[in-house]
Parts: sequence; structure tokens; C-alpha cells
Amino acid sequence: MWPLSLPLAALFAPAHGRALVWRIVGGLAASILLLVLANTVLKTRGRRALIVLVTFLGGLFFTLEYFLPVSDRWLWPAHPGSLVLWLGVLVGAALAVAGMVFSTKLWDSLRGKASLALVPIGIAVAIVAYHFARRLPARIPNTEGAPANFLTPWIEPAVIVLMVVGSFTVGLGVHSLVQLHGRTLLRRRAGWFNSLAFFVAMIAMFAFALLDFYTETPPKMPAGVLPFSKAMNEVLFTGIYQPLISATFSLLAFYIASAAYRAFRIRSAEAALMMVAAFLVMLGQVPLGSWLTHGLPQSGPFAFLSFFRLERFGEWIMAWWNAPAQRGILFGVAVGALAMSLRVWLSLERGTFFSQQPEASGEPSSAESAGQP
Amino acid sequence: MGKFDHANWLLTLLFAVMSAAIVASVLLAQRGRSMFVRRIPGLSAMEEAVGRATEMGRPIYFSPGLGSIDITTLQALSILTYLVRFAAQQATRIIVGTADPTLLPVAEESVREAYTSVGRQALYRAEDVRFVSGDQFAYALGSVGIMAREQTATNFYFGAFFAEALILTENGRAFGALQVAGCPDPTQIPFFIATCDYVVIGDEYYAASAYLTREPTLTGSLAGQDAVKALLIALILLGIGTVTVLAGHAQPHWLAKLFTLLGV
Amino acid sequence: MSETPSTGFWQRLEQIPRAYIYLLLAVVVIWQLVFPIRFEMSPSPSSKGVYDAIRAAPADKLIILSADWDASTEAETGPQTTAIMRAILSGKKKFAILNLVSPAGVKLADARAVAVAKEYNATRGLDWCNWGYKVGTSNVIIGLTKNIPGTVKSDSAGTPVGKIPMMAQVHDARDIGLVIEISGSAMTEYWIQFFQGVSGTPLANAITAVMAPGYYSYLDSKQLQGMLVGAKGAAELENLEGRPDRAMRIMDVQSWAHLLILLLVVVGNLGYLLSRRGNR
Amino acid sequence: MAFNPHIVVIWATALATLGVYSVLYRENPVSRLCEHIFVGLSLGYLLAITWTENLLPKWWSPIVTDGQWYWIFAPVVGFLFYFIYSRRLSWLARLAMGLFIGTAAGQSFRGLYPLLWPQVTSSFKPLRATPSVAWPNVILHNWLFVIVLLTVLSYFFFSVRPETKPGRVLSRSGSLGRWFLMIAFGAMFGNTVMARLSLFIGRVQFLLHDWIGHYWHWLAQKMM
Repeated sequence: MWPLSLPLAALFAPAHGRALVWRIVGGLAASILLLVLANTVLKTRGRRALIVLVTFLGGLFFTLEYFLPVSDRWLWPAHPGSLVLWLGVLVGAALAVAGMVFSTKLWDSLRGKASLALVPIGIAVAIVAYHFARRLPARIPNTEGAPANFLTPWIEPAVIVLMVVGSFTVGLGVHSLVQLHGRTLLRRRAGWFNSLAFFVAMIAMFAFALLDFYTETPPKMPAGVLPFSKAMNEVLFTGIYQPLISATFSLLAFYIASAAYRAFRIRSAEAALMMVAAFLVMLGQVPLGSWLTHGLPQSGPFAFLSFFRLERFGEWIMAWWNAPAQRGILFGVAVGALAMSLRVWLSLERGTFFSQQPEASGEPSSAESAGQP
Repeated sequence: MGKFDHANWLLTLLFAVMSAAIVASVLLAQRGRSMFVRRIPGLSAMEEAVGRATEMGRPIYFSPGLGSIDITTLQALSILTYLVRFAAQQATRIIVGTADPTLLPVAEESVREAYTSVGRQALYRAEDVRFVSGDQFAYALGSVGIMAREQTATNFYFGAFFAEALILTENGRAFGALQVAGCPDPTQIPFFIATCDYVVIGDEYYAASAYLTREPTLTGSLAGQDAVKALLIALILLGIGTVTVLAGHAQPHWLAKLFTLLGV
Repeated sequence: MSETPSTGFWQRLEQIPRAYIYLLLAVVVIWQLVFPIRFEMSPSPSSKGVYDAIRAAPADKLIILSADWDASTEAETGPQTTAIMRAILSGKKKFAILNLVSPAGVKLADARAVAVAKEYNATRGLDWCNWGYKVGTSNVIIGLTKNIPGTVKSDSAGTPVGKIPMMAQVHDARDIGLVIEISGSAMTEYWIQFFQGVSGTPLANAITAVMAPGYYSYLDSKQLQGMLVGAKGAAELENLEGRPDRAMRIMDVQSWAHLLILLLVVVGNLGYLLSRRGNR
Repeated sequence: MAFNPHIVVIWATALATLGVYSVLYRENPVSRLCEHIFVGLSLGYLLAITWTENLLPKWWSPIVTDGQWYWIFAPVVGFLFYFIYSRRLSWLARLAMGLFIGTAAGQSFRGLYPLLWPQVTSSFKPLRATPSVAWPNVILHNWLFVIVLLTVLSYFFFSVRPETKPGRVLSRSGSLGRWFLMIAFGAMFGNTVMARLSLFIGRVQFLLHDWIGHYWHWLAQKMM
């Protein structure tokens, strides 16, 4: 057992009643304290390093789980060696990242080059920890036969945590829309009644969806009759929201017809190729196509002609022309995404994305002077 | 569930080689080795597209697709920051409509920073980076509404697009806007080609920021990507050669073992 | 609209305003829905394969319908499911519905089964049953090969397997005559890998048109006995059954709407070519 | 106040459908109203399901029912995003964004093999005939497949100078690849038409059968 695990286990044990409230309050107070502390202690470079570190660790967790060997004994958290390993990897990673941050920022200066040395040192620390952890005796929990390593049990909780955290950003979307429409409504700008409709629709849908969720249908209702809140939710969701989705989706039937009409012109060889392929595939999909070529023999000396029956020919184009072309695109895209992921993960890009200097506190820029009321 | 639940040692090694090629190439470029980037037709029109809006004195609409914070959408934001910097210098407005509340702050932050980086922070308007809707088709109609009411002269579509793509572009075209689109996923490309003036296909999407900015980090990365693609081609040719030679024969033991490791 | 006003006749053909195209399409679809004109169709070999596989399944064995779809693909998978259920019940065979993908799809498939069962006077529990949604994809399929009652446990309404009469004789893969996978996702591979490949039980599938190209190689290798492709596959199965119905009807409308689009493209190109020639 | 919503739902559906279709003529006041209602409904619904499907079962219940107090840290991280509206504390928002961006990269690494690898290995196609596969089949399928794949892939090389020897080869095969791409895009276009049309057919069936047909039985019967 880890020396730390007993008090930790006690702290994170389920709590109820007053103990729960106190822990929640304590947790909140601790986080606020931590944030205030971070905000006061860290200056520009420290903040950037922290952001880079958080980005790196967030990615590292998901990456390691995938690439670490599965069912390896000494990597389990219940095992004393894993504490060493954890610490080693954390320290190593921190050193490596710090090295990268400082070196990319100050590439030309002597200090920059020197700080690059932190990268191999960090990696070395992790490796040493790894070997040390290996020597300790093993005990692994039951994983029900599924391939797993010590991080696997944490993947699902991590995904849930991210989902829950992400759910709290929904307020930003609300803020954006309410601000836009609220302003239109309050200032009676053109189209204010549309903004009013937006508010009514939003509030009604939210209210009745929740009421519906918390209302039980009484057992002795006539067939089809629902309590008010459920019936209203039915009208709003099944009667308006869903039909708006299906109707908008079905606009595509019109748009695809008009797009075909205007795009498939023999203006260039490329457009002509597209057109011919589209024609053949379209014909192959409907009875019209089968009807056009149903005369081609399926047996006898000219059986090979059945290859040109439109339904088969269309399928041949899809499977042997379209599929490899899509695959070629996919290979390129997968490599492109890999490179983008690497650049983002290691914070290699400067300036392209927002990885420039975050402003230190107390130096207000004029950036926000416009826009915000 | 499947064969690729976790990587085995061979796939891990391969991943390390691919990553190392890209990172090494980035570092080389950052140190000053010059990298070549070939012309990409759709992307050379980006400045012309912004210029059109400037000339007409109308805003630009930028849609980053339906994605949340993921790699595809981050690349879209990277293209967006380039466009914002370019448009800001000509005092042309860019309206961004997002479809994900978590993405919204990231988009706002990158747009604001883009304005700041060219010294035009006074032009930044918070209401120009909007949350349109989290629903795919409400997003489509809402975006069409923005194009119609703001009379955008140019529309950019970069990101993860699905069935809603054609609703956006067909209406944008009807409004007479110049349209440029790019999407890594091929399924919507045919409709972009049919309705947009310029289309960026497949991997060109990820090459876009390198092409536009010529930032050493990015051009270096592009060269690294080409090396990885060459490696993939070599692997495929090797595989094809092996199965062709062996067609109709039994696989030798060592090859069967290798193929298992590779997940064939 | 931004279309510039045109002058000559050919030029006008080249620039038909959007609204007219939309109107034409709406008229053709409505007209064909109310007063249909039918195209005769010959069934494709892959659809015939499904039909033959159902007919060849032994009457004393169960057919599993893995209806792994929900509302998002119902336009195609729904008619496929109905047509398949009809083919099974008209041959006096039994089926069990299963859903490995979407809990929301269970009710939809159930409603279709109830409607089809009514047509053939089939009884729930004797001629068909609904195992409902089961979590675990490949693990469920692996479980089914060895121990069906233990894997299924209870049906969609919560009735224990032991109380479903038709399940009394069903123990493992040997009691399954055929598996039909109906979905818009790549579930067929799982059935091939963990069921067909292990037990040799015949397998057929019904999938959305978008997914179809990936599966022809399995047809070639006989890992799949047959395949219904999109709504067209459903219509072909209806035809093979001798009962053209909703799917067939929709395919007729589709034919006419496709014809309209093809004509529009041809007209547009004629306009384009001939107006160029006029200018020269 | 209980009532049977059936008939209201049918009418609302019909009006909403027609309202959206009015955009086909042009963007107009009715379609604009529909758009705003649509956006409002989607936001209200998003808020409701954020509570009922995410926060209630995954956050609130664990705290209140199971006593897992440490879930209180989740909103702390979530609300860091809101600091973007503060000039001095916006770096805290970047901290939270950094976490999400890093995770996105990690997820992308995990997705690489499941997405890419089966496609790589299934491209290992034999290029000669065997007793069971005849030559025409091999050429029409495997040869074609490999040629299209490699030429298309060669189109996506960006950093090779065209005046070098590999550059010349790449630019030739790349332009061939671009032709193949166009064929593929045409095929994809054609392959999608039917699915899109069936969406509209479904709507028309509703309007004629369930809505008008509700009052005019002749039409309902004509539609089956």
C-alpha cells in the first residue's frame, strides 16, 4: 500500500449530510485559493508554461493509454512501483516540456539552447523510474480478460469528466445568443419580433422539456391524452422541433437537383468526368436504370456483358473507383491530422493559433475596449 | 473491441517513427532550413476572396463546421486567424458562426488575438463571433439567415461538415457570395465543388495554414507529412508485392506472424 | 437572385432559375406519389441472395434479425426490415429481433413486426419475439454462439426467455438457421468475425446504400449469402415476394425524380453547347 | 389541463414544414420566423438535455446520492472558460482550453490506427491471377484499385519541388490522381441523390397522407 493512500482514501470516500456539504465548501474554497495563488504567483512565462503543461498532460494521458503495453504487471496503481513510475513520468514530462517551452521561445540565445538539454534529462528520469518500478514485486487486479494497462480503467472516467466540464460551457452559447437577441429586442431593431420568437421558443422548450422529464403520466388517462406539461412538450418537440429538422434536412432534395443542374456542365474535362460518373451511379440506383439495361444477357457466350448492367456498373464504380480514391484522401488526411495533433500537443506552433503571450495581470490592453457593453 | 484497441509494439514503433519524422522536420525548418510548398489552387484564391468583400464593403461569413474542440476544427481556427489578420488590415468584418458552445470561447480568443496581433484590436466586435445553434440543421438555417441579413460578400467554410453543407453553400450561392470551402472528409466535397468557387480537398485542408502563412514550423511540418506519406506508400507497395508473390500459395510462418502484428 | 437575365432560347435553357427547378421536382414527386407509373425491375443478384437464403433456412430453426438501426436511417432500413419480416413469416419461419446498436431503435422495429405479424396471423412468442437492446456488441455475439438463453436473458418487455414458448428449443448457434444484419453502420463485420466465421451459420445483410460498396467482397467470398442495398433492395425483395408495396412505390417515385434530374442536366448541357455555337 | 396533442402536432408539423419550404422561393419573413423559432427551440432543448442527460446523471446524482463530493471540481474547471470575458484573468480560460486542446490531440493519436490501419492493410491486393480469380477480374478490380489509390495519394504531396526527378513523376501521377478524384466525387454525388430525395418524399407523404389526407380521405387512400 502506498503510504499516502490511507488519508487520501478517507478524504475521497463518499460523504453524506453535513460532511458532504463541508467537503464541497472546502473543495470550492481550495480551488479558488489555488486559482488566486496561481494568478498572483505566475507571471507571463509561468502562465504560458502551465498552459503548455496542461495541454501536454491532457494529451499524454490518452496517448499513453493507447500505446503502453497492455496487461503489464508493474504498471498497476495498486502496486508500490507504480507510485515511483507516476512520479518519474510526471517529473520527466514536466522537465521535457519546460525544456521545449524555453528553448522554442529563446531559440537563439545561449540559455535557450541550454534549456533544450532538459528534454533528454526529462526522458531519462522517466526511463530510470520505469526500470526502478519494474523491480518491485507485482500484484495486478482482475481486468476481466480485456486488454488493459494501468491507465485503461481511467479512460472512461476521464471522458465523463471532460463531458461534464464541457457541459458547463453551454452557458457561453446562451450568453452569445441572448446578448444578440436581447439587444435587438430591447432596442426594437428591425426584426425584433423574431428575437421575441427566439426567446419564447427557447424558454418554452426548456421549461416543458424539464417539466416533461419530472412529470409522471397518471395511469387513468384516456388514450392519447397527456398531462398539460407532457402534451406541451409533445407539441413543441414532436410538433415543431422535429419537423423543422426533417423539413430543413429535406431541403437537400431540391438543392441537390439544382446543384446537379448547374455543376454538371461539359465546361472542362474534370466537370465532364464528374458528370458521367454521377450519371452512371444515379441510374444504377433506381429501377429506371435496371430497366434500361435489363436486356443484357446474364448467361451464354456474352455473359460478360452483364457487367455493364447499370446497377452492377454503378456498384463497380463505387467499389473500385470511388473507394480507392476516398482511401487516398483518407491517408493524406490522417497524416495531416497527425501532424496537426503533434504541433498542438507539443505547442510547437507560435502565432498561428493563440499561443502568443498571455497578458500579465495589471497590464490591460485596449483589446476589449470595443464590443463589450 | 477490435484489433486496434491498443497498439502493439510494432505499431507503437511505427507511430514513433512517423511522429519523429514530422517533429524533426519542424525543428529543422525552425532552425532555418527552407522548405518548398507547391501551388494549391483553392488556397491561392483566399486573398482575392477577402479582397472582394473589401471592395464591396460587405462582411465575410466564416463557418468552422459542426465540430467541437477537435483537430479538424482547430485547423479551421488556424485558417480563420490567418483570414482575420488579413481582413483586419483592410478593415473588413468577419462574422464567425459556431455550432458548439465549448468551441465558442476558443474561437473568440483566437479571433481577438488575431486582431491584436496586427494592431487592430479596436475593430474586434464580440458579437461577430457567435454561437448559432448546437443543432445541425438549426445551425444551417441560422447561418443562412446571417448570410442573408448581413449580405456577406464572401463565405468561407472550413471544418467538419456533414449533410448541412449543401444547405449553406447553395443558399450562399443564391445570395451571390463568393465561396471557398475546405473539408478533410471527402463526403461533402462533391457538393462543395458543385456550389463553391474554390474548394480545398482532403489533405490540402491541413496544408492550408502552411501554404498561407509560410511559417517555418508549418512548412517544416508539411515536408514531414510528405515523408510519412512516402513511408505509407512504401509499406503498401511492400504489402502488395508480398501478397502478389504469395497469391495462391500458403503464407510462410514468419509472414503470418508479421501480418498478425500489423493487423492484416 | 443573382442569375443574370438571358437573351436567346438556348441561353435560357442554360440558366433555368432555381425556383423553377424546385417547383418541377415537387410536382414530379407529388404526381408520382398520387398517380404512380411503374418501372418493371429485375432483381439484382444480391437481393435474390437474401430471398433464397430466407427460403433455404430450415423451418425448425430460428432466424435472428439483428435490426441495428434507429430513426436516423429508417427511410432505408425500415422498409428493408418490413420486407424481410414478410419473407420470413410467409415461409412459416420464426424470427427474433435483436438490437446491438441503438436502444431507441427497439420500438421502431417492434412496431414493424407487430404490423407484419398481423398480416400473417403470427403470434408474438410463438412465431416471433423481440430480444430488445443488448449492450456489448461483440461480447453479445460471442455469447450467442455458445449460450443463447444465457446471453439474451429476457426480451424487450422484460419477459424471461424461459417463458417465451418459441425459445424452448433454442440453445446455441446450432439452433439458428440464418442471421440477417440490418443497419446503417459497420455491424456486419462483427457477425462475420464472431458468429458466421465461428459457427458457419448463413449470414445475410441489409444496409443503407451509402454503406453498400464495402460489402461486395464478402458476397464474392460467400461470407454473405445476400445483401439488400438501400430502399431499392427492399423494393426488390417485395417484388420477389410478389407483393410490391411501399418500398416499391417509393422506388418508382425515385426513378421519376432521378429522370427529371438527368433531363435537367442534359438540357443544361444542350443549352450550354448550343448557345456557345450560336455565339461563334 | 390535460389534452390530446395529436391534432395540434399534425397541424404544427405541417405549418413548420411549409414555413421552412418557403425559403426555397427566397429568404422571407416566414422563413426568418421559422429560423428564429428553430434556433430558440434547439437552444432550449440543448439546455434541457444538458441537464437531464449529462449533468443530472453524471454530476448531480453522484454528488447528492453517492456523496462523491469531488465532482465539485468539474464546474470549477468548466467555469474557467467564462474568464475569457475578463481582461485580466483570460489566461485561466486558456488553461481550460489547453486541457481540451491537449485531449483533442490525444484522442486524435488514439484514433489514428483504428481509422487508418485497416485501410492500409486491406490495400494489400494481389496483382496476379490465381486459379480462383481470372486475369480480367484482377485487372478490373485490384489493378484499378491500386492505381487509383497510388495516383490519388501522389496528388497530396506538397513539398516536393517539381523540377526534381521525383517531382516530375509526382506531378504527372498527381494530375492523373486529380482526374480519378473527380470520378470519385461524381460517383459520390450520384450515390447521395437517392437518399436526399427520399427525405423529401417522406415529407410529402406526411403532408398528403397525414395532414391533408386526414380531412380528404380520397387522397389518403391514393397514398396507401
